[in-house]
Amino acid sequence: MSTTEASPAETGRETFVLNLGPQHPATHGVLRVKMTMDGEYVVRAEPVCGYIHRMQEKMGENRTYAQFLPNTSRIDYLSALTYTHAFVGAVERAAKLQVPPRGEYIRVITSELNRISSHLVWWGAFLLDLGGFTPLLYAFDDREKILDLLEGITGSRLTYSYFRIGGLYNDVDEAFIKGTREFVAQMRPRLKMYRSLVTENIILRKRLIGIGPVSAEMCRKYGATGPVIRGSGVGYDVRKIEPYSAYAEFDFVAPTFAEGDSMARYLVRMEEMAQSLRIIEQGLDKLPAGPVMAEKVPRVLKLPAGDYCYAVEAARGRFAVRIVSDGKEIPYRVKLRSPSLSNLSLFEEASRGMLLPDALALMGSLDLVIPDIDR
Amino acid sequence: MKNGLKEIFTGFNSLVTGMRITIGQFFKPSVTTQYPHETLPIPARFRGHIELVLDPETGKAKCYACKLCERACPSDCILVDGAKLEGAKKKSVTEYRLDFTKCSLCGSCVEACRDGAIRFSRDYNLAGFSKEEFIMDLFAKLEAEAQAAGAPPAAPDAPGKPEPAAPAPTQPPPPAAAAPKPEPPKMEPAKVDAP
Amino acid sequence: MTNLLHILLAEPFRLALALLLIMSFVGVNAAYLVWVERKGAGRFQRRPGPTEVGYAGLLQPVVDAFKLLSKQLILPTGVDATLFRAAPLLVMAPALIGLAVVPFSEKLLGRDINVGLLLIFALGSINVMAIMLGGWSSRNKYAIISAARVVSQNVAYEIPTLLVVITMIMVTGSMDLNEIVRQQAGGFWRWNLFRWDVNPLAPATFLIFYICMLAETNRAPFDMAEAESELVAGAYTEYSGMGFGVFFMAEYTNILLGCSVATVLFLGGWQSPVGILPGLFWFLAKMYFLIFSVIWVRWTFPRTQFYGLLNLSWKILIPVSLLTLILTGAMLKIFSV
Amino acid sequence: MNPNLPPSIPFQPVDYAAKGCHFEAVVAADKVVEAAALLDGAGFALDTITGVDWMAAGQMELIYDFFRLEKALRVAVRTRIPRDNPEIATISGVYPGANWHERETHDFFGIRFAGHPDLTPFLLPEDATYHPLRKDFVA
Repeated sequence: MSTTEASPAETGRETFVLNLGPQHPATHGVLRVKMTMDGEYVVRAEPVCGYIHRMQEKMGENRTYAQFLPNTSRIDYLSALTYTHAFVGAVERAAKLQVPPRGEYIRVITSELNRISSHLVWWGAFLLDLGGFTPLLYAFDDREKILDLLEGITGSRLTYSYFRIGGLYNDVDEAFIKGTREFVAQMRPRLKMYRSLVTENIILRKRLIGIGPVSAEMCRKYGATGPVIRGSGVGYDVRKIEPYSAYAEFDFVAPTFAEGDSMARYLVRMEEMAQSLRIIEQGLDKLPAGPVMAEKVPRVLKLPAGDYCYAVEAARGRFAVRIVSDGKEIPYRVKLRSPSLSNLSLFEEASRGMLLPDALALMGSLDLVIPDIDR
Repeated sequence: MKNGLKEIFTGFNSLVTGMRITIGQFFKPSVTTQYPHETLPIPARFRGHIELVLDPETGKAKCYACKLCERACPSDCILVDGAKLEGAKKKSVTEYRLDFTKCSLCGSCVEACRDGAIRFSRDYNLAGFSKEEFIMDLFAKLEAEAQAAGAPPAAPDAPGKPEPAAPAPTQPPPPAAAAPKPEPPKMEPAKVDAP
Repeated sequence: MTNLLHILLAEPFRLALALLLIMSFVGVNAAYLVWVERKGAGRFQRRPGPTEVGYAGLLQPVVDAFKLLSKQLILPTGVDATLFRAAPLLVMAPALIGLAVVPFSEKLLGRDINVGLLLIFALGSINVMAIMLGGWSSRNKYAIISAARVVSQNVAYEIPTLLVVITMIMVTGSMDLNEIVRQQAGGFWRWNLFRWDVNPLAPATFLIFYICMLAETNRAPFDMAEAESELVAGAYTEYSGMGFGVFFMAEYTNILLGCSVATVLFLGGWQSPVGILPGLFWFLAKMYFLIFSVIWVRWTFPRTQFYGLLNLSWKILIPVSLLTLILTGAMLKIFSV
Repeated sequence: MNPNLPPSIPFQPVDYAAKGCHFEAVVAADKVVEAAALLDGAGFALDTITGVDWMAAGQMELIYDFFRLEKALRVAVRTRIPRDNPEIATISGVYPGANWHERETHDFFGIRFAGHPDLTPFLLPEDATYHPLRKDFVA
């Protein structure tokens, strides 16, 4: 924090403040980073958040559980389904609702599709940070296929609101299943292509290997999760550690790389896409028949007083919802624990002393979604 | 030294591979759709803004102003009013306003509706010059549609008659060129008693 | 009539005419290279690129030029007005002068001087200083960082470029561009690119020259100076309208010049590899192929870090180019004496 | 009692399936830093800090969530402080990641974290003087 900041008087060097954002190409949204620079070296980088704060938690206290549901798609708009999953999971846990297996399987399949689409956006945007424009459009081409699939079943391309308390908005159709199988078949060679085009590229490797090291200990202290901590050698994945929904029935690995540098985080996400494809394939193979909605979901839902947590592995890490209920129709308190906030909070410490382009590469490798931080 | 040379070789090779991939893509057809010259099909479950459904038997709105949608709406953007007409068993809708400026297209209203009296429209080219244009009088719109469709008489011979005004949500969309979007009806700013 | 032509083709009219032609060529060229770049980028990214203005967007450069011309030239508060205004001109001028000595065909060249190569590389460095001035005078932090980067980048590529050029001068024994081209007559195996007999590492020499040219023209993957994801637009951040437009034109003109020099030095200039079609055609074909490859490179790779370029330069390019220099010297000594 | 938990904190098991948490401890407000330090020593990561305004009881509740990285073990440390003078010691010295969570809680509830390095508004506008998640907050 401020104590470690080297003052110009100590070093005999003059610093200046460089404002990155709130409107800056590297911040992907309205994040502002107040950078104290010594030439191109970052002396201190202080993220300033809140530019698109919407007080989602207060909105949660003003509407019924079902009415809050659309909001959950709008926190991290890139992995909307996983966020909805956490919220409906918490409510179902409190209301003791049992989602039918088909519903859970479809939740897993769509969440994983969503994870791939989120990682694709990250991949493209990250490469954009690093000055490569073309991968972004290749990624969007593939993501478009996912959005088409999800739009086909949910009716929306980004803010899906597909999960319902007790199940799903509606069942998937044959077109979705067929389309998803086709997508999985198409995506595998694309991932290979991405690897030869970008991952193995010497320029990219030189820019990422050894840059922005984040230790496992730092992740723990800051509560960083998701690909950030898995890139630091800790295999923490909510899907594995606290299996929710139907994840326990799937065979996949949570890819872990020990280096802790930007390349490790990059590789984690690339490998995760391949793993998500595996999960989707298994899900489609094993998709049980039956209803997608739990029976006897009360029209007016009142949760018993108490507090209930539910955590999921969103594309950016652990997303947890804590609902405090006082037995009424509307929640007393909804706490949203966003992964991006914790992941970004280590940026100040991790970026100290880095060169500006490397610091931006580090920031890109954290995969920030600003609405998720600001909520 | 050996490692350095190896790195130079693999590095150079990776660059050549990259360029081979992009030139491969160069000669493939483009994947984009040239909107607005061409449009993509709208999926059957597309969630647009809502609209009232015409009852083909009566030529009137199916909605009987039960206000379930109004209550389900998380953003308070629906205003429904109804009155009991003489001799009718149920109420019928007399006013249905959607404040689209607040609507988040979540679809809770359609889900709440028990009788399929509202559905998602297939309008997506929504643009306007003022906020008031987006306070939609859906009831007036439905009346206008019914008028345009020639105010169908309560046709006894029409069990299989296709819906005249708008395609049913499950049908594929009309070809883009064939159906220029009708001018949205002029609407007065609604007196929505929003908080 | 012939008298008039003689007068017109005599100095200094010839030079004035040449500059006029070059300026119009460069203007049109820059405008349409933007179009090619956008179309090319589109194709690399599987999209059509500009399509709306004119057939296949062919009028897009015209519209863009009008837009840039109609914009206000904003002079931000606190800038050094003289330097700020001079920078775009200083960027543009050396490239234009350099093109005056480039032989587009055997006869079609502004001025046939015997130190053409020296002229181009002597003036080439001005363009770096001009970008630095632009960035420095802008009174903008991004621009100043960019100005510093341009200079540090210069340290990286200038030395290998000159080493390579010296090698080529040793191979050809001339600094006259037209003479260099004349020596490469008689089929593509006679190009300097394939002169194994005097320079066993000739293709590597070409590659080094190509990489340095990319760095010199601030093109991706060496566009750290304008690094749009870090420095917004680098040294050009504060420029508006045609001030920005001139920087843009200068970038393309520099690419044009760089590719021309590469064509002359390595690819036999206007010499036809197969003996048909006029020299001008072959020169332009080779040059535009090189320009296309520059675009191709840009839309394939991410940006390097500036220490990446310095590492590349000092650890690979300079040793290799020194090696070629020594090898070439030795070969010349052994075989041609 | 779970052997992974520091014994000096009064942890009670919670039904995970029903609540989503394994252990919970209610501690006095002045014991929170100590509890955080013990949990830090035991290898827990900080999840989040949740404030709850119990207006009727005249109290503010703070829930500190922690989790283990290598196995399913989530614990919560709860404490209550008076609503009219909400002040508690910061744990940002133990967990630097708590810095932002505490700033956020300060924004929303007006809880002062004594010893916090920088309690300026985090998500709210920089001149904000209101605390929107207090139950008596009127927009």
